[in-house]
Amino acid sequence: MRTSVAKMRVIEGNKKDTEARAEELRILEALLFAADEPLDEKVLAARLPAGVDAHALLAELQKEYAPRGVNLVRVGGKWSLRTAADLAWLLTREMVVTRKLSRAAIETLAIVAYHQPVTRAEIEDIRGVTTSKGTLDVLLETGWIRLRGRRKAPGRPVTYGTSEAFMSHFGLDAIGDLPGLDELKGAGLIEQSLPSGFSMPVPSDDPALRDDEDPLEPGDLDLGLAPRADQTEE
Amino acid sequence: MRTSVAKMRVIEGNKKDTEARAEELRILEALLFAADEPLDEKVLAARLPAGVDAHALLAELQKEYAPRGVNLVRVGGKWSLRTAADLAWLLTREMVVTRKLSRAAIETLAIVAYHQPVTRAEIEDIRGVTTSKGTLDVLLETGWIRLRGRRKAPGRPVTYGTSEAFMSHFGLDAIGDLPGLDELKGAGLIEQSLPSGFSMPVPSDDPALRDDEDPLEPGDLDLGLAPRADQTEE
Amino acid sequence: MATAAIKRMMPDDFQFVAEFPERATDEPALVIDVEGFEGPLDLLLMLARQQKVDLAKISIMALADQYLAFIEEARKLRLELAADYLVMAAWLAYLKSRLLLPDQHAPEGMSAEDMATALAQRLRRLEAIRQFAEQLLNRPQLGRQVFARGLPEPIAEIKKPEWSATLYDLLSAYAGRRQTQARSFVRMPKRTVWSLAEARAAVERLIGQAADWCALDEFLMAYMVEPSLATTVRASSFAASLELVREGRMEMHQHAAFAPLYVRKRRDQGEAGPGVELGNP
Repeated sequence: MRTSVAKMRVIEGNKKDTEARAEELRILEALLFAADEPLDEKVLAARLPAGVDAHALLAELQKEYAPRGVNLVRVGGKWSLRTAADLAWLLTREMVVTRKLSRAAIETLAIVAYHQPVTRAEIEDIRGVTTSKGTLDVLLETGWIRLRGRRKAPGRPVTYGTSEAFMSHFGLDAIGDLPGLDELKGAGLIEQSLPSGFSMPVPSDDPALRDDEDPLEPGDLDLGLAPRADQTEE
Repeated sequence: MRTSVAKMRVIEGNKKDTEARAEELRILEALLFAADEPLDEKVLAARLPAGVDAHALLAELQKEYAPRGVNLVRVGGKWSLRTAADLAWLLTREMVVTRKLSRAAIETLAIVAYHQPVTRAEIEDIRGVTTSKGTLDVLLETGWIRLRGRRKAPGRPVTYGTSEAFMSHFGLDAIGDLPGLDELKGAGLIEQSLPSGFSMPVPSDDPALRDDEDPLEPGDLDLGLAPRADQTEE
Repeated sequence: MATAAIKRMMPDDFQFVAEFPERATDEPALVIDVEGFEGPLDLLLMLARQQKVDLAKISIMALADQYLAFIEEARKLRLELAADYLVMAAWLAYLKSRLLLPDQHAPEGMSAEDMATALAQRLRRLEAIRQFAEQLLNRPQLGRQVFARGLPEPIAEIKKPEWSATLYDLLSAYAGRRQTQARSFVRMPKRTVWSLAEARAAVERLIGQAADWCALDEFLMAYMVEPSLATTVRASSFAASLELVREGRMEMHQHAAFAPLYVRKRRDQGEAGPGVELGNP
């Protein structure tokens, strides 16, 4: 009889301990939730019943929150509840902003379309102006042009071509559907009186590399396609 | 053999379900933790995988949080995490001392809550005393009451109602949750001295105007709701 | 005595008692601050509470008496009463008189009982609203008893550009640019001018290979395949030839104006003199 009473007392004691523990965790939780800055262990301890090991309690709360959508983290030696890092995407909203391409970019894009595979120097030659790195970057960002390879020529310049996204954006079935000189003249986009010798290439976006092209090297794509840090602001 | 494989499949399926469920709860949790205002069920559902029953999930999360230091509550039909009310003693030390409302303001607020949409004359009728302009201004400043419209009656008096901020501040889910509302209704004390055709015995904060309300005119809002110059600092 | 009468009207459990400061003063007029009441209805409600009955069963007659007595006391104390307290007093006196007299005819359509009931109803409504206002304020309030997240993490907006361009933009840009370039190409002449240096090199080569007089034009033919180049080739080579003659390294010869020019390397160093001879060799 005595033992059983003793046992009961122990059980009751444990129960009380568990309850007290739960209450202490509740207090920690509420404090951390409502605080508008990370909290010091000392500050937290001051709010807990005397004699409670704040450090151990925090560790327990941290463990409890670890698998959840919100985690208890230490920042600068203080404690704070934060959204789980893997859920950061939830806290961003993507806004689609329609932007117009600059005139330089459109011209460059057209030149890439008609003259591909084409190098930056060749684009500059056709446009008669230097093409800024930014213009090609923007076009790469649109996904409409792509790096094809490298020209077998001094300096081994990168060659550009159009992508499938280009075709689908501009509603082209084949690159050959781009109008030729006569059609452009017919549409009034080019005047009839042009110097003789003016010619337009027949565009081709055959993915197979030409004889004067080398394949890209592994690093090339990283260099050209990774969005630049300063670009997101644009 | 076949049965055991089938069984295993079921178990695996359940496991997947449980995992998915846990992840959905994490997402809800993260969103609610990060938000600085109560969130709509629709907004939450939009962030969850398609086809997830947000309502059921919220109920589950609410149950999970019920014994904790932070609770999931519904305010004004939206969801918000709040510290548990019984831990007020713990947190009030940190509370920002807000200006105490005058008795006149508290009474006026209650009348607006229980009798909305209500005009100033009706408030005065219930209180048996003229309501100073200042009292309504103070309440508009708290953001708890708002101008709703104009009563279709001689003089076209402005009608007042409570706002979402009111619901959120007092932790009410719907206007029907106002304490004692049923008692008031039962005693027939809620009726307003309205033209008989317009009698509406129940308060409503439905933003849709009632039949006896006209919309506000552009100038009305400037007068009542625009933050005053000295208020922006608060 | 007047003070006692007023105090009698305010039982100890009256909740607004606390709002009337206990002033250590013998000025009786200040014991009751009528301003402390929120108008005559508030005062009536306080008086009605003293009846300690359900407001629905309240005796309006008794209430009217109490109110009128209160006003009387206040007047004795020369308290300044707001007009609406007096209006209420007049109305209650009128109501009382009508309640006392059997209602033979209702002049305004509303019987005295109706008026009394309406007043009781108003009192109940005010009482109720006060009670519930208190309950409302006793709810846990945000920022007082319950708290929202102290460190909300705002949702960041990431702008994702969607580029717009039409096929027309593309074609007109291309056509426009190519056209301008083509034009500027012609104007900035690919005007292949045969430089003097080029011409001189060519002429030197010519006299180097040729053993005797040879016609300059014939030799230059090779450089004049392009008709547009004829003039510049002829002019430059003529200028270069003159220079070579002046240097004494070449001889030139033309038998008549506009006749073909003949050139040869100067052979005899001793035979100085003008390198250009006119007439037949």
